Amino acid sequence: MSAPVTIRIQDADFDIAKEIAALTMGRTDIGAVVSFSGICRGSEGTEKIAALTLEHYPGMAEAEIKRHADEAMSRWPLDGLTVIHRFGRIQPGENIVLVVTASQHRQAAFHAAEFLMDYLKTSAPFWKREESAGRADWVEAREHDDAAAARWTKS
Amino acid sequence: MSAPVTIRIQDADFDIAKEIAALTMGRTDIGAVVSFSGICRGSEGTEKIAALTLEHYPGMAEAEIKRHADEAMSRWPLDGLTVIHRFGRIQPGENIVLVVTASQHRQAAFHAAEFLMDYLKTSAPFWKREESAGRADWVEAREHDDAAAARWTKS
Amino acid sequence: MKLKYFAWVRERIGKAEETIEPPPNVRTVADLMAWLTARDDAYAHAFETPKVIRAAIDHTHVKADAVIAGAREIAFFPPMTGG
Amino acid sequence: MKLKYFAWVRERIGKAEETIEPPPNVRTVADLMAWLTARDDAYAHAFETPKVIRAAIDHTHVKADAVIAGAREIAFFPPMTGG
Repeated sequence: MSAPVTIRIQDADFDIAKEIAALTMGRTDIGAVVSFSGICRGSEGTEKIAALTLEHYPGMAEAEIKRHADEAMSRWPLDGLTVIHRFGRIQPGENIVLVVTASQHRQAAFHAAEFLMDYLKTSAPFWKREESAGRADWVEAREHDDAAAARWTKS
Repeated sequence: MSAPVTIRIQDADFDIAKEIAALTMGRTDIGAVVSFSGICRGSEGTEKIAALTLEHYPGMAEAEIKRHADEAMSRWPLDGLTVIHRFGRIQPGENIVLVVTASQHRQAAFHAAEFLMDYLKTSAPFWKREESAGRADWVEAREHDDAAAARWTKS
Repeated sequence: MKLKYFAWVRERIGKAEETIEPPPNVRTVADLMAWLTARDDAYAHAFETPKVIRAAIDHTHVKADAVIAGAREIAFFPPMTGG
Repeated sequence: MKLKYFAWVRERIGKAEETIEPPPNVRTVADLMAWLTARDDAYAHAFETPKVIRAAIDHTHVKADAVIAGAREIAFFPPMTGG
């Protein structure tokens, strides 16, 4: 049986427990499940944030995440993975992104989730605009995130 | 405000969504939540497992997990963490252990969760007995887990 | 071929997509940016710092020296900030 | 002082805890294991490979050379397999 890979780009919120259950329910071969959820923060440094708006490139977003999901499946012994990325307007405290990985081995589950998050940050075609104090500015990419993604590059 | 640390040793199952919500509800300063759940597998190599029984050392189990939780809080900028470890008889597909970490930064949340799991495996006083084909054998510690925990030792 | 623009590239150009037929001497993604830049100030503003602009051909990230022949859809956008 | 045993150490010794008063020449955790081993076969079986036995004094992991003076509770157990 090939392991289930689920990728969804949606404006609706997601339910972490339901997504974990979807990967593990009725199975007794999975020993480790890691979930990462990214949440909209209410401030960035000293600046208050009223909301984020996430723009994405439909079609490419799914394709790009699928490429990295397939790479994760080939690099680690995974029994399933789920990636959900929201778009549209998102308020502080709301979910933005979810990655769930399931494996027999905890390190595979951890590493695959971290790998997928690092790539989502730097290569999935999404762009955040922050609303704060009446302004709306596009968030700038951070070198820090590029360095995190570069860790996974095979030399 | 000091970040909430919750440690529970219990025979009852836990609810991952409820534990994540308990860390994040009403807060807008958390950007990243990582959960790890360890699940009882139905086989170990070629051997079928009917159930696990987890014995623990009451008092020391809490103290030892607390020490590592405090160390995680001092090593990474965490906004909260929860560790729940079950004891008693656990069947394949059932939860054994949960670690949830919350932070402004995804890498802090990932690394702290991985650190805590590595230490739970090697230094929290719990012992697994596997029931299989009418036998019940104590699980042997794995060098692999010791090596994983040793990664975190400051030199 | 169809062009698509996202985030502040889209805002500066003033549209989300358009269909264009560049001349044959426009061979690469970099050529295409230069050719658009020469058309009017909106493109010039969007592409004023070419090295920060990312491009994709048919949903795959490409570098500025990628050849555009055969592309159905080319997209230009700033560095990504999802996740 | 109180002694506690867990997992197969407990099973081999045949009890989960007991209260003992070792003589003054029993100074360390290793001395205590040797002293118990000399008492009867059950302890000898539990402690037959001393280097795999882990110990804790008052809920803190200790090595075999740890001094037991002042300890309220000493526990012996196999390597841990939780998580």
